[in-house]
Amino acid sequence: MPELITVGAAISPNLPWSDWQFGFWIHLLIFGIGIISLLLGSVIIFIWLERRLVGRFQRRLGPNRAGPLGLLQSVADVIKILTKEDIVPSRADKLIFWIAPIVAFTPVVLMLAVVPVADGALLADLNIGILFVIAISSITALGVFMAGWASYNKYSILSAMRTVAQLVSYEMPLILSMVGVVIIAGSLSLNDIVKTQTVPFIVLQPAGFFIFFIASLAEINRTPFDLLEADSELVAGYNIEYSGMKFATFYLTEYCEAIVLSTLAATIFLGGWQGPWLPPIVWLLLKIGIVFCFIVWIRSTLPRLRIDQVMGFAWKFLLPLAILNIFVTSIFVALWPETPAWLMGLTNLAILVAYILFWSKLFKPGGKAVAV
Amino acid sequence: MEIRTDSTSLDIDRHEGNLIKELRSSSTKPVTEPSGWLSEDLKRNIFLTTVDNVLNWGRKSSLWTETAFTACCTFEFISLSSSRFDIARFGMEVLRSSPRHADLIITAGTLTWKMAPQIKRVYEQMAEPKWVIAMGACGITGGIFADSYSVVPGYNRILPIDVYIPGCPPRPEALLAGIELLRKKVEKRSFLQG
Amino acid sequence: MLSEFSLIALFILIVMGFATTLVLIPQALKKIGIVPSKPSEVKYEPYECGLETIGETWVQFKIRYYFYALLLITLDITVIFLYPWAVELKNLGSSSLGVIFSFIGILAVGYIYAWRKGALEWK
Amino acid sequence: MGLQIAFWVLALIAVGSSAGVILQKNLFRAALLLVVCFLASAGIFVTLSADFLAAVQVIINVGAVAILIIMSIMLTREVTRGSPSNRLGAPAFVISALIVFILVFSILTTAWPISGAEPAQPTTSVLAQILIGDPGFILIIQMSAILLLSTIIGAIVLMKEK
Repeated sequence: MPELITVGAAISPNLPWSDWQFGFWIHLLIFGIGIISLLLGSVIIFIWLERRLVGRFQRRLGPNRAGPLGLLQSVADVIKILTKEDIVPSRADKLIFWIAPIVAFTPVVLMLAVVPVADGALLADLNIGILFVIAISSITALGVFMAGWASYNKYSILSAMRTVAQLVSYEMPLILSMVGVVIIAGSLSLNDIVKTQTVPFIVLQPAGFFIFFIASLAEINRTPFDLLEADSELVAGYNIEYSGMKFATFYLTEYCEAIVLSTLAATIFLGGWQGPWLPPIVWLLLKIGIVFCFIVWIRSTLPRLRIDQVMGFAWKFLLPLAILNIFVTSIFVALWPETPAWLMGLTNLAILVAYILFWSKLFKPGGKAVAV
Repeated sequence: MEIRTDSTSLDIDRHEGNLIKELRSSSTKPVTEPSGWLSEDLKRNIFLTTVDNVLNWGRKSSLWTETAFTACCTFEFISLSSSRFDIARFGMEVLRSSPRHADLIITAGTLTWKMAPQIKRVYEQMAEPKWVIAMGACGITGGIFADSYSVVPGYNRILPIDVYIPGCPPRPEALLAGIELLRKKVEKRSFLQG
Repeated sequence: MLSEFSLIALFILIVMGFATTLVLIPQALKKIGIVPSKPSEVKYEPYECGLETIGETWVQFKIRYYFYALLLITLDITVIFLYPWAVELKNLGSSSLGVIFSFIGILAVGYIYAWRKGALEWK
Repeated sequence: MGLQIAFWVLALIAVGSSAGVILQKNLFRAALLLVVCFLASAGIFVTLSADFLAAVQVIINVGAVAILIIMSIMLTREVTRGSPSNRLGAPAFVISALIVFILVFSILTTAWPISGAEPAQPTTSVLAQILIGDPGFILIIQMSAILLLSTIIGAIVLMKEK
């Protein structure tokens, strides 16, 4: 794999449009197939990792019968689910029912197209990298909604409405949390952002990372924001009526989203492929793994929130904090361009802590019960 | 399929009553388990191919359970899925609430005629291939309530059962043994046989 | 730039092709008989916890969802102004701070109004 | 060459899907076709070297406006049936044909000035310089802020009415 990456990096820099040639197609093939296979491989490993880790967190063993250490557990799941009966409800909007998994899956993979695995080694180094990611991620809500609507099931449509409301609410903090990074880096291209990180941005922007991480947890519907599949209220979420491979595609999409958002967190805030001694791609994968394990840790620790708490958290807590973060960062960069990194980071951290303390006084646990 | 638009709750109650009556009159005899219909001769002649082995390995290693539990035997299942007995070792900790995703329905506990149409419907809406475990005395014969007017005398009146686990309630170890039996059964299925 | 976007466009096609194949594999396997298919009328009805569905599913939903979508549009447009500014902040200098801060300040009036009116509560 | 292919494919998708929006009876499907139309027009922006505008098109129109439209479809009662037919079909056809004629006529007769300059590479920084730099469009930015403020307040009032 490293050889392939270097080949890609050698071919990559600034292809001219007229070069409809060999290099172009090789680049497309290496990175296109590379991204998809790496993603699917890591989904299989990470599903196993999550189930083992959650087991450990709950003082259990986790899957260990299928293959050595249970490593083949996800393979068994794939085989089983591939040979499950395919059900399309008779009242469903059949065309949309069929298209929905594809619409949900495609944008998630597309987001990886702008993530560098080494200096200049990426599918397409767009000038608008971060905006591209934001734009593509806003399409995922459509896939979810199509699935929920087309199923002709009251629970699935309710779940889809809720999911879209949640995605819509957390999209704003997510987008705004990255503005601070863009201000410091002065570029939207993810390759440039990684290259400017001599100090990882998590040190300069702890508040930004905090917002980004929480908002992305909500965007991928992970615990504590997994309201869409709150089985005590909504059966199984927007994919109730999906069985077999179509359901598996949604399941795959959920895990791909988790991995993609770990990747983005690693790339934007943790220094991406940068690191000593090891080859760049190993560093990137390592950082993705760490972020993913963190997500699993949160999943096995926190209980699920209520819908009004989820929405209130986005609009009343994260959004003002994101705006505050932009204010502080922009004042630093515009007025004192030579600020030392530690001062900037410390100020940011102090604001984050003060804000959390202030807000925790404002909100009381419990509160009123609400209807759906 | 037609959509009902009952206007009053009385209509809904009447419809439900009719359903239960119908189900009750139509299920006086136990349903036989599907492979029981096969002749002895055919059973002996089934041989498994590599494809079968792979498929059955996949199916037995990831039996996802439908969360349709009717009564108190559920607590033994909860105990089985938590840390001491840890059903997750077999890849079974994935509990799905939708029958479209599930492979296995563990009928834990007493089933009343009022609940019977729902359980039957859940079973019918599960995607093939699917298995059923009858858990506990009530699940097998109705247990101490067998003579009651309101209790279904055994799940096998409405569903084809694959494995019976006796006990009142069965201990988690017994349930584990039953799951082992089911895994052995899954292993022997040939897709040519259907 | 265009060659980069042509790569993206082709990549979209690859991924969509991949996803379509994923979804269509069971249809092929059904032909061989590996994927079972036992249609019945009950199976194709909506699953509502074992009960029959009553009434239409595609009905009116409440206006609250619409409100959040409206809010999203206004904030998205704010972002459109924020991102170019963020990229160029180092060259634009401190004079641009006032422009953007007053821009956000005007919107903050609406935000505070929404908060005070209880529009941000989920009811 | 590749640019030509891309343009024609995207243009055909855009025209086809927007025709579908009008002809489709099912409101939800019509909204999805509108999304396809938005995406195709974003693609056309890309072929014109306006990458920032393309991203904006996707973020605003697909990410927000399409969601808004779908949410407003959820407010209607007859999703699958669409609007009932009425007698205004013929006049509407005449008027739209007239508009198409005017549009095509004006497009064909205008002498379009074509810039010989290379398209600016990172479009975002140029845009920022023009918008916020010296002299900039500061008043217009503040006015758009007030427009957005009125949208927020309008949304609140709309919800309070219910």
